[in-house]
Amino acid sequence: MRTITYAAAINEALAEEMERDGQVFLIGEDIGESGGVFGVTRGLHARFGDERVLDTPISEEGLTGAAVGASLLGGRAVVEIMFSDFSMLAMDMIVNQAAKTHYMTGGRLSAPVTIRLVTGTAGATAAQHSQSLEAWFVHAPGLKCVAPSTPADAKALLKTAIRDQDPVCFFEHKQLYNAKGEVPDEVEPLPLGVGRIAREGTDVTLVSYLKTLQESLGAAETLADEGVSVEVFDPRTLVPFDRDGLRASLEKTGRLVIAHEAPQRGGFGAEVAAFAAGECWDLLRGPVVRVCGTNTPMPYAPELEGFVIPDAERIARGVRSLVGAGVA
Amino acid sequence: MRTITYAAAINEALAEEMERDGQVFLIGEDIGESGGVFGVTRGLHARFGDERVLDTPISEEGLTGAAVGASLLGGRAVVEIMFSDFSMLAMDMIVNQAAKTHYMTGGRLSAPVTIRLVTGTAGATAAQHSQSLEAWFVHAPGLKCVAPSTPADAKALLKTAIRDQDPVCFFEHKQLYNAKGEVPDEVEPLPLGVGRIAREGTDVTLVSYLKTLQESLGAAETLADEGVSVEVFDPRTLVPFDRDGLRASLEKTGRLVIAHEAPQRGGFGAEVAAFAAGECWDLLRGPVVRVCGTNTPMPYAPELEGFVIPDAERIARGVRSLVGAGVA
Amino acid sequence: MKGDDGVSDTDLAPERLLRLYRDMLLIRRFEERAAELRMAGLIPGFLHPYIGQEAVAVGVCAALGPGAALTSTHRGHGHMLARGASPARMYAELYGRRDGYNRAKGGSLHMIDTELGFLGANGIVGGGIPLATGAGLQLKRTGVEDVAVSFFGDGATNEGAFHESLNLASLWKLPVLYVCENNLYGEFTRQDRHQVVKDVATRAAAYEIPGVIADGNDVLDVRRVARDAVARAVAGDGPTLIEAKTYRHRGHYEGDMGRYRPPDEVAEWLARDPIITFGARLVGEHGVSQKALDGTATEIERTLDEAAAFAEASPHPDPEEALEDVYTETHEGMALR
Amino acid sequence: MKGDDGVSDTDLAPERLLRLYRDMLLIRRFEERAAELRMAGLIPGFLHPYIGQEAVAVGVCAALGPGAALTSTHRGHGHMLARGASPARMYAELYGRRDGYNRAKGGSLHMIDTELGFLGANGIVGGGIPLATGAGLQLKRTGVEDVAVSFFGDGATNEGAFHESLNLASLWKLPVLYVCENNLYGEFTRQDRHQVVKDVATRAAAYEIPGVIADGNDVLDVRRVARDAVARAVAGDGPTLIEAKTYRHRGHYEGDMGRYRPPDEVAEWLARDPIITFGARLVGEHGVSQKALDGTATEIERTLDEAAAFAEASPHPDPEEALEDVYTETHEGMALR
Ligand SMILES: Cc1ncc(C[n+]2csc(CCOP(=O)(O)OP(=O)(O)O)c2C)c(N)n1
Ligand SMILES: Cc1ncc(C[n+]2csc(CCOP(=O)(O)OP(=O)(O)O)c2C)c(N)n1
Ligand SMILES: [Mg+2]
Ligand SMILES: [Mg+2]
Repeated sequence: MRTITYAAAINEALAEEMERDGQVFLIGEDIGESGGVFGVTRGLHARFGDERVLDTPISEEGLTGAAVGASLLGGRAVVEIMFSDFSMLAMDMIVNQAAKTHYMTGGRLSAPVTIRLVTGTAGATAAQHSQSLEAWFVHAPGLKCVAPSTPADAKALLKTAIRDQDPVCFFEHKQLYNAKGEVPDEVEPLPLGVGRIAREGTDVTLVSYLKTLQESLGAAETLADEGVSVEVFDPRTLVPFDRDGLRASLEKTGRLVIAHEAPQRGGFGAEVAAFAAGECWDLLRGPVVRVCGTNTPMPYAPELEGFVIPDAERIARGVRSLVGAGVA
Repeated sequence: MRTITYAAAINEALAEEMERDGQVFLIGEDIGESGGVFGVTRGLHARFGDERVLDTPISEEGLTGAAVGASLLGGRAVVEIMFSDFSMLAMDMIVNQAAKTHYMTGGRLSAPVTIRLVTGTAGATAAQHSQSLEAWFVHAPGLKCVAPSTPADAKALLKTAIRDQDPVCFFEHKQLYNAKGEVPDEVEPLPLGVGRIAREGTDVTLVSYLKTLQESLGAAETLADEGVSVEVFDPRTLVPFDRDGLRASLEKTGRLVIAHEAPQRGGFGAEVAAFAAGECWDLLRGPVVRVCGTNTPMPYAPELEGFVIPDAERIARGVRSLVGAGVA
Repeated sequence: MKGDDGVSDTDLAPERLLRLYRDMLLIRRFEERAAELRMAGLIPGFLHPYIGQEAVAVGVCAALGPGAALTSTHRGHGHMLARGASPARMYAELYGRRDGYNRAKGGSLHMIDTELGFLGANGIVGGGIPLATGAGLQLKRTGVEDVAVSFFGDGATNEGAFHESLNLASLWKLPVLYVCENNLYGEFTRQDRHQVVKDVATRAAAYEIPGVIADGNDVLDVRRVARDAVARAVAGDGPTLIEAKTYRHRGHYEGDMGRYRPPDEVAEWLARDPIITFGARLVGEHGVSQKALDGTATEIERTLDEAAAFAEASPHPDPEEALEDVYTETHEGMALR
Repeated sequence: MKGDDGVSDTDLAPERLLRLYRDMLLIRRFEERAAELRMAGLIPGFLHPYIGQEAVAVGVCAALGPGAALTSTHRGHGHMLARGASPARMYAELYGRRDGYNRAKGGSLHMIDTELGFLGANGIVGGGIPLATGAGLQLKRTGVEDVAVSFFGDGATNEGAFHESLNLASLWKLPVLYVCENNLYGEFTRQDRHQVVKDVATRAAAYEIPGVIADGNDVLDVRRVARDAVARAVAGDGPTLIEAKTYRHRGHYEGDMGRYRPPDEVAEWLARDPIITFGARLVGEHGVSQKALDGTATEIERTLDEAAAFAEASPHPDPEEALEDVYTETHEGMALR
């Protein structure tokens, strides 16, 4: 076991997969010699060269399309979308093309591309550099969606994503890049669709991922002092989603809170809530509570940003609203 | 009262708004002399000329951006996205630019553009000409989303959309274009956020819109014969959503079914379900049922397409699963 | 690379020339019969006939080896047939049957044949251009001496995808043929109403790559230009933008009467029909007999009779098959809930 | 149109010349001080300094009348200041305060001044280009004889938005100045690693519009080229692509040391500093006294002192203000739930 950052874990996964399979290559803006705006690809250009780490012009549609096209002929492209906000320029290639290739060809072709989307605020990054857009991709059949919250998961799941025969959107939160965690010396790919109990509890199930998972763990800690036992469920992958894992947790707790950074309206939390209200109805003992980003673009000033994004305190309030003070 | 088609109603709304306000103009691909691929703008070029009905090159980002840019200076552009699938090429202009303009300028500027998105299947139109993408736009704060299901609503709400000072996405379903309905001789704009009881009932509330609303009405008819009284609720606008209207209906029925054509996972139905499970919990007497498109791209063959899209029969089954046979 | 046989135009044997004629006529008749089948209610969905442009697809494909990768458009039947696809499986797809190329999931707009390196028609104008660029990148990365080809229309050259792709390909010297079929219209819009340049080839200047014009109604001229571009690409000198000037004889899609086009313009182009003129040249200059041409036509009718019969006999898909093929391996319930 | 005063370069009075100098120096010092304020923890978020490129913004804006509409980039402070914006309200925005141009909601990347026709910086590379095109369309539609201006970098010319917009503007002869500031880099990537063309102006050929090159470090040359383009636009002859060759003295953003640039390249461009060279010309050729230059510098420091003090004194927004301004009139709960 070593303790490394989330960014380092991603870097290692990329390096090891490139080492393992000559078809794996990286493509994106300023990911080469400079190592990327967030330093995630640092050292990879020096190690693997121009042919494996491709710096591109600023043309998201073109570069994503090139990655998808290469993947049709057996290449294993890993795209970096420097800020997930810029994926809007590549939506056609991601959704109309890559996501549907396998389906519309009747299973005869597939586009095994991995798209790394740098997500969330980095602090005062404002409306066009802070978005959490995972819900859009969840709503695009044919894509798989991964949202790791720890360095260990990031490393293991990125390996899975790269090896997966389907297109995978891999969401990385900027504010996690420096977060540290234990990572085994040898990391095996993790299967998709298997969530994780990040903290055990009995009163409420709190579903969360990426940066918000850390806030959720903070909230759980606070609430424990108040006598509320919160089980924190980290789905790790949004598509496929670990329904059984969530159901098992709800069997214990009967209560559900969902927290994420993306705006609440139409966010991934809505899907989780709908799943629970539809398929876990008999388990639920109270309303489903969402503690999410406000339905606003991301503002610039730190105070405003802080109001928009759910933190531990707001999440704790959401849980309290459900269990009432001191419920055990 | 006259009986006209949904397409004619939209055409009239466009013409009347252009007549009313010289700043209103239309922009899109092949909408001019030819009247558009679905004939919705027929006659408008002849009547208003090149300056008011702009045929553009095939460049969705450019043309949408031009519309948004014009709207910043007081123009009232109505964009036609010939198939809503092509909006993926204009997402940056719709979401990163238009939707956020008012917010990120601290309220000093706004982009009052109307974007008509031609939605849903037209029968064997397959994966890139059939999508129902409204959930994406619902998840983009700053946009309003309108989804009219009748000619009268289409006419009234398009007028509202054009006059609205915010950017509005206006979803039109291809298979409704030939649907007929009564439209008053004089149509006033309807306020956004006010739903409509399309059919009264007491056992179940069935939320639906666009083409699926017709299927829902068919299902309600069938179920009535079986002794199940279905209230069909047409929200008309998805953002803002008529929460009070839905709550009032749930107060009567206590049961909720949601049906739409878009894939279920992360669709608008998830948001409605989450709202109900969160804020109408005390009213609910059973699980929230979704009867939506399968989580697949749209296939080509009619049999496959028919399986993917919920029809009256499938919706009826969904309602029955909730109320049990013969529940009154 | 495994290119074509290296034989120059003038040396082409009569049987090779007849083959080009045959391929063009196959496309023509495939499309005409598809239109009839659609009228008869046997084919649902859109059809964008390739009629009039046959010399482009056939001329380009005649310059390619078996390892080339191709992307196409909404008007893709011609490209696919020129590449050697099975008319039977194409009709089966158009009918929406199990034996169709895409197992009834794709239809006209998404047809593929992976064995032919045909990576697909595309419902998105310009959508195939980045994909072909990526295919070229993959060929280059893996040291395969072959080319990728992207077919697209004049209208598509106004899309950002065109610009971004040509910029990438020129920068990286990718082995790609960008083949613009300038048929003077994008849907109902004349070229001069969608771009100022008359020659799309001009746009190559923005990427410092060659922009060459071919007579898109002359299969040999197209072949010649494409061969040069292939040679250049395989030599590592990068992409070429080829503009083939041509015309579609019919409306944009079956059902569109094409009334927005001046009758004399239509007449002028009909007089330059690529198949009729080439047939005449074969007979007049290359010693091919009229009987051979007639025999080719007869053989084609038989092929298409059989193709339609094959399609007709192919089973309809089970509705539940709609749930398959979303992912390469499907997790429980992923498609359904 | 209400253009500038119609005075040609050579006739510019010393006070007008001094004004150009002053505007450039204001930008320079605004940016240098912003960097310090950021280091001191007073400004959060990104800063992309305009230092080194001042002659472009000032030269272009000197050619515009008050009715022009402008869109800008991530590197937008210079454009905004050249247009006459208030440094105080700009600093207040950068500080994230209520009196900021965008009420603390936008920050550096989204700043606007609607009264100046300044439609905004933009966080999306190339994002402002379609918007300026639309502004030009609106001017033309409403018969206003004025221009729209889009500033963007060399890197942005590889985006589809650039291509689609120039195609539209050329087709419709829109009164737009497309001003590419070619500073040789997009982020850490040299121009020759992102496009083959050396002169971005070459790309004008794809739209049959003029592509002209200006010395982007010479404010008078920029002004001259921009004046010609304005005249052309207002005469109804359509857009111009202007390429201003220039250089950014610093890294891409504050914090980037710019080490990917060869030291002699940096040195060469620093020697061509647009402000120092212009100051020397003013003194040497135009009879402006060194004292006048010094006085300008002093006045600028005072202005910026006051601007920073204004920002410092401006109240922080209330957190709940985050819920305002999503819509022009907000429906109950729309922002919250
Ligand atoms: C992105 C996108 N925009 C618009 C359309 C609708 N459309 C289909 S074909 C076509 C015209 C294409 O013109 P061109 O590229 O010249 O090809 P042609 O049809 O002439 O072969 C249009 C606008 C589309 N399919 N995709
Ligand atoms: C669509 C998009 N892609 C990438 C970025 C990240 N980014 C910000 S500035 C920049 C470089 C822009 O280069 P250029 O256009 O030459 O402008 P310059 O920074 O040199 O002024 C990049 C890649 C972005 N903001 N938007
Ligand atoms: Mg065409
Ligand atoms: Mg630059």
